[in-house]
Amino acid sequence: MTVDNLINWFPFGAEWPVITFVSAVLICAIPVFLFIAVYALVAIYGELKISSFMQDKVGPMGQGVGLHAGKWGLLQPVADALKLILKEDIIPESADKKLFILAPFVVFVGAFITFAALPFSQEIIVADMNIGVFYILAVSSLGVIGIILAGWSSNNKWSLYGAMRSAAQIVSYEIPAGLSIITIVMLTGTLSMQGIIISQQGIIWGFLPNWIIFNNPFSFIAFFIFFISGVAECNRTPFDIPEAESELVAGAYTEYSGMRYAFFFLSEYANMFVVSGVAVAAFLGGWNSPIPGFMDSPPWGLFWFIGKSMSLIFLMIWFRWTFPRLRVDQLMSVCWKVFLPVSFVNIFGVGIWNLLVG
Amino acid sequence: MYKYLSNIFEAISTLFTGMGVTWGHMMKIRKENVTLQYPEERWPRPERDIGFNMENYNVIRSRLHVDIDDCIGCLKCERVCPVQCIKINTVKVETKGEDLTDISHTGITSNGTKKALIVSRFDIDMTECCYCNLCVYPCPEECIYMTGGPNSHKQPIDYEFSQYDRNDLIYKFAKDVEDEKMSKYLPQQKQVDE
Amino acid sequence: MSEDQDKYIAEVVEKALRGDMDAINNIEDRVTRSKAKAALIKAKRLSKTAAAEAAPAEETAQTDTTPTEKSLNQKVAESLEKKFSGSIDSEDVNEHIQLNGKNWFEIAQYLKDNPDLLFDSLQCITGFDFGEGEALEVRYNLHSMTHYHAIEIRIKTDRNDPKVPSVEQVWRIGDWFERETYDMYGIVFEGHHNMTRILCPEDWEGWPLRKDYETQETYHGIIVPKVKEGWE
Amino acid sequence: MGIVHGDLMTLNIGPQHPSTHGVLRLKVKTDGEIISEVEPYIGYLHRCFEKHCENVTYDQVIPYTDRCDYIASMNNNFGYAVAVEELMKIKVPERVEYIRVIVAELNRIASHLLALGTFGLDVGAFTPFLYMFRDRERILDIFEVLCGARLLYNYIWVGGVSHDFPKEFVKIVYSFLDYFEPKIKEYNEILTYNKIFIERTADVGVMPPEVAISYGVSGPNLRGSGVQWDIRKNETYSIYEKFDFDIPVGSGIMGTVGDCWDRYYVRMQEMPQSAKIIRQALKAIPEGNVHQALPKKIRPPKGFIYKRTESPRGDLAYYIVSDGSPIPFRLKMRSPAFTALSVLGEISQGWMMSDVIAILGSLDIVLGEIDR
Repeated sequence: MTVDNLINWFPFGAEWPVITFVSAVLICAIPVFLFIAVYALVAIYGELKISSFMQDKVGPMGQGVGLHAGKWGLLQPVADALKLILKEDIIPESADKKLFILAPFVVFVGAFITFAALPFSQEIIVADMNIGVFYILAVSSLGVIGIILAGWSSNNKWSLYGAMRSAAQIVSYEIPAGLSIITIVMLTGTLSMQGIIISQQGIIWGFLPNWIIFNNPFSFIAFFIFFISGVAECNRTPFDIPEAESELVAGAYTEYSGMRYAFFFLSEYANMFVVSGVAVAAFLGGWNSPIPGFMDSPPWGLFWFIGKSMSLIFLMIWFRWTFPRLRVDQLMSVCWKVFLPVSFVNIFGVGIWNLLVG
Repeated sequence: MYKYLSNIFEAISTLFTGMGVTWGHMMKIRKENVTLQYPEERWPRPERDIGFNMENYNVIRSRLHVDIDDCIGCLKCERVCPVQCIKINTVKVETKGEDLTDISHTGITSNGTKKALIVSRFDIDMTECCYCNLCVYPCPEECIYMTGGPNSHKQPIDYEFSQYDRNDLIYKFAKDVEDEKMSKYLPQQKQVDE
Repeated sequence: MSEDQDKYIAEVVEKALRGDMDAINNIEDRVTRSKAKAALIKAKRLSKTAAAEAAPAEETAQTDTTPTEKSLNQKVAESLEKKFSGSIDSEDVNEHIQLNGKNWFEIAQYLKDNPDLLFDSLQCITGFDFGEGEALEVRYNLHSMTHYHAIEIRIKTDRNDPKVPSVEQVWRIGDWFERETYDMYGIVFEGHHNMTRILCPEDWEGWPLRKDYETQETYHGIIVPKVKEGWE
Repeated sequence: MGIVHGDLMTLNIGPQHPSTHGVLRLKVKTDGEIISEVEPYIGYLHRCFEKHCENVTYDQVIPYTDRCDYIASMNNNFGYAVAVEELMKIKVPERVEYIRVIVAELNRIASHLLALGTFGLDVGAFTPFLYMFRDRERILDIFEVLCGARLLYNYIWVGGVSHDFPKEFVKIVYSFLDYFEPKIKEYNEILTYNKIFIERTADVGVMPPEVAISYGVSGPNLRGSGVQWDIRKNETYSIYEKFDFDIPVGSGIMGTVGDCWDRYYVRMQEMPQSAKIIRQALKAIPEGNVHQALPKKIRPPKGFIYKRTESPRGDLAYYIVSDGSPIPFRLKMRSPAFTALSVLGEISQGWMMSDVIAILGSLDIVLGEIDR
């Protein structure tokens, strides 16, 4: 379901190229948006429930009378979303109104356009670019501009703190994330997401699926570096210093409420999916079945991809509800003193490995 | 270099230990959850025995209740209250220990004390009450007490005594008597007669 | 029976007058107890002046039982008298040392640094008001974390112009304790770097813990409530 | 490399802020993330407890003491009762003393659990906070069985306690202790030895013993600085001399003596010690009438007293002056959290924004007690 296919498929493509292009993009974008919305509800529900279970609670439950949140609180995220949409939209008087309004959309767009290069299954991908990995790395850091806008335009010291921290953090963690992706590119020799996944078909070491994470010890480490950097890019605990509710109230989002806050929320969850999706595609075989040949047809590809991504999201939730938060300088030192050197060692190691084994 | 690596190793191992703890809790959630689904379940939890029975409680500080028929109007509770949230007015009655049916006044308490006073007003402002339980102890007739707990047979516990209006939280325990009927017993009336 | 009762009551009342109220309170029978109390009140009324004199005597008797503290107080007083003569106001140093506050800062430093005393911890500063029209007092409870001993020092000051030297440079906690005392009693600690109210708002009127304090009527347009409406 | 000096930014932390443990305002001057000056502004919760006390009788003061340190009301009641009893020279029955020690130590555990949990929350760990709250709830349940209240007990009275133990109470406490003691290992696993937690707290906010003493800091904060000072041992009151327990002091295992981690760990180690005291007390508790020594009218003789007791936060002292009437002439409460907060400005200079929150959390303040 790539955009290119759609454009080719339209009969009047040659006459009205603009209309064709826009409609092709819209046809792809609307399902993706719906997917994000539905996925966010599921993820919020999952977060509520998993965090509750980890904390010896039962989470949202709806038994008995009145306006309860459905069986097992299934309607809780819907209720949350409705509440956020219906709430009064407050813009502080001293805020920079235009930027204040713009910020949540910039953040969301940053997360949203990344989905264009996520390979959901053999066929379902919006645009199978030959520079897919590069594209994702490039656009995923767009969100930080939105956070800086939000922080600056709120005209609030907490927001500004949050924004500055966020900028420093996301920009720094781009580097180890990018460097660990480079190891993939070295191993597979392609920048296309589908290409990377296709190269992971089959079996390695006799019994393991031929996923890059199992390919060699360096790629195994690279996965963790990428994933943890991804967690940091999503501003999730233990790297949630831009939000840091015990220090900065709500960081960059302090002054936001209602719908606009919901957009930040949505983009946080969308970002989580992006990070997990890229990690799955790059290291965990994408839409390939964990048992090669078993349930490996295209419809199952979608299941495997989302399933694997969700398990990584579960891991993020698990992190969040277990760990304390790092301090901003420690966050930086973890990035620059641990992840960065290890990534370089990884690149070097993968190169050697390719030379000797591969 | 050794310190650097051992530091990383220590970090990873302790973080995994922590994750193990939360995982363990998540797996045992059915047995170990502590949530009380409030409107349906109430304290003490019905289905789980954690060692507390209603009979076991010394007292539950929930809401003050007055058995007005037993009140002899001694004002001990009013005097002992640290926040002055109890207000009692009494009227002296000539016929000590006799029932006055027109203002539904009982002459003898359940302990057998003959009442010499009509309690014309007994207000407790629960918005100010500090739940210190101090008014309960001096009461000679044991007519003011906290509901629930060991007193459940007298007055069941009131879990949600919330009101929409603040004034509704001023509980008036005295018998609601028309002024006309009451005026017969008021001292001013007598003075006029004399 | 009644004779016995009378005798018993007299006995108990005597006990109660000596301070043992339990004797009366432990009487089982209500009637006897109330009679005893009535007798006690009568007895007290008769010997009101005598009882008032008896009370301080009791206090001194109490301190006599703790000889170590007494010796410490006297030791401190002696050494202060030697070093800063004329600074001690009262001869009686059994319970506390009454200073006149002239060179309190130097004395404080001496108390903290003297190796025999080493009062390195200022436990508490209590403001005190003797009543309307009388003096104010500041009471310092000092403690030594090395020798584990404690003394109490009192400094009287004038009600209309209350001033006491500040000791915040000696014990850092003096900073906040002195501000609190200033807040509550209006006692100015000379030499304090930031003599402002700490608990009450900056623009609060009056010194709340003085005995002649009267609540202000309104505060920024908010009526400071005195009596609840409809509650007499 | 030179240091770039910019203008300082003034930042108000509070009065409404998630981590000020109440309504506290910190006026912070920051240079980027680095703090150059912290000045606490208190008094938002001020209700003049001391003036109240000058208008109510001695027994009516007790509900007011509850509301000072509302996390450890039992200890507040205890301190007040001990002070007034010493003023009146009342000898309370043995059973009362045991009951008081048991409930006070239970409340110490509850208070420490809250302190540690919220400290974890301040550094961003949410789950340990709820684990500790869960266990604290059980203690509150025990108190509810005992005196009907969960937070503001008014349980320890001058001359006794309000209720004797209900039947099976000893069994309940034993079952709680059996449940609680293994939980400490879990707390350690999830929080104490967590590397991120250690990074956040070790070597941060170091309070040298001289500074601590000069600022009058007491209790676990002082012991965290390595000073062995506990009024239960050093100036024993009630029947604490009968029990065998240790006083943990900070030793700087993870960093420097007197850092946040030490203060945290002292509290963590104190909980098993309290449990130990409770076990000894439960074993030795004698029979008796708890209302035996209750005076009918509390009317202390003329005089004054300065009595210190060890509350979970430190030296809780009452300075009571009696003029022989049933109403205290002057009652001053020396609250340990007041002194603990005053040291914040000194020890948090030069640390980062996040550290100030952590230091504040490690000092374990209760604003009800600071503002009184």
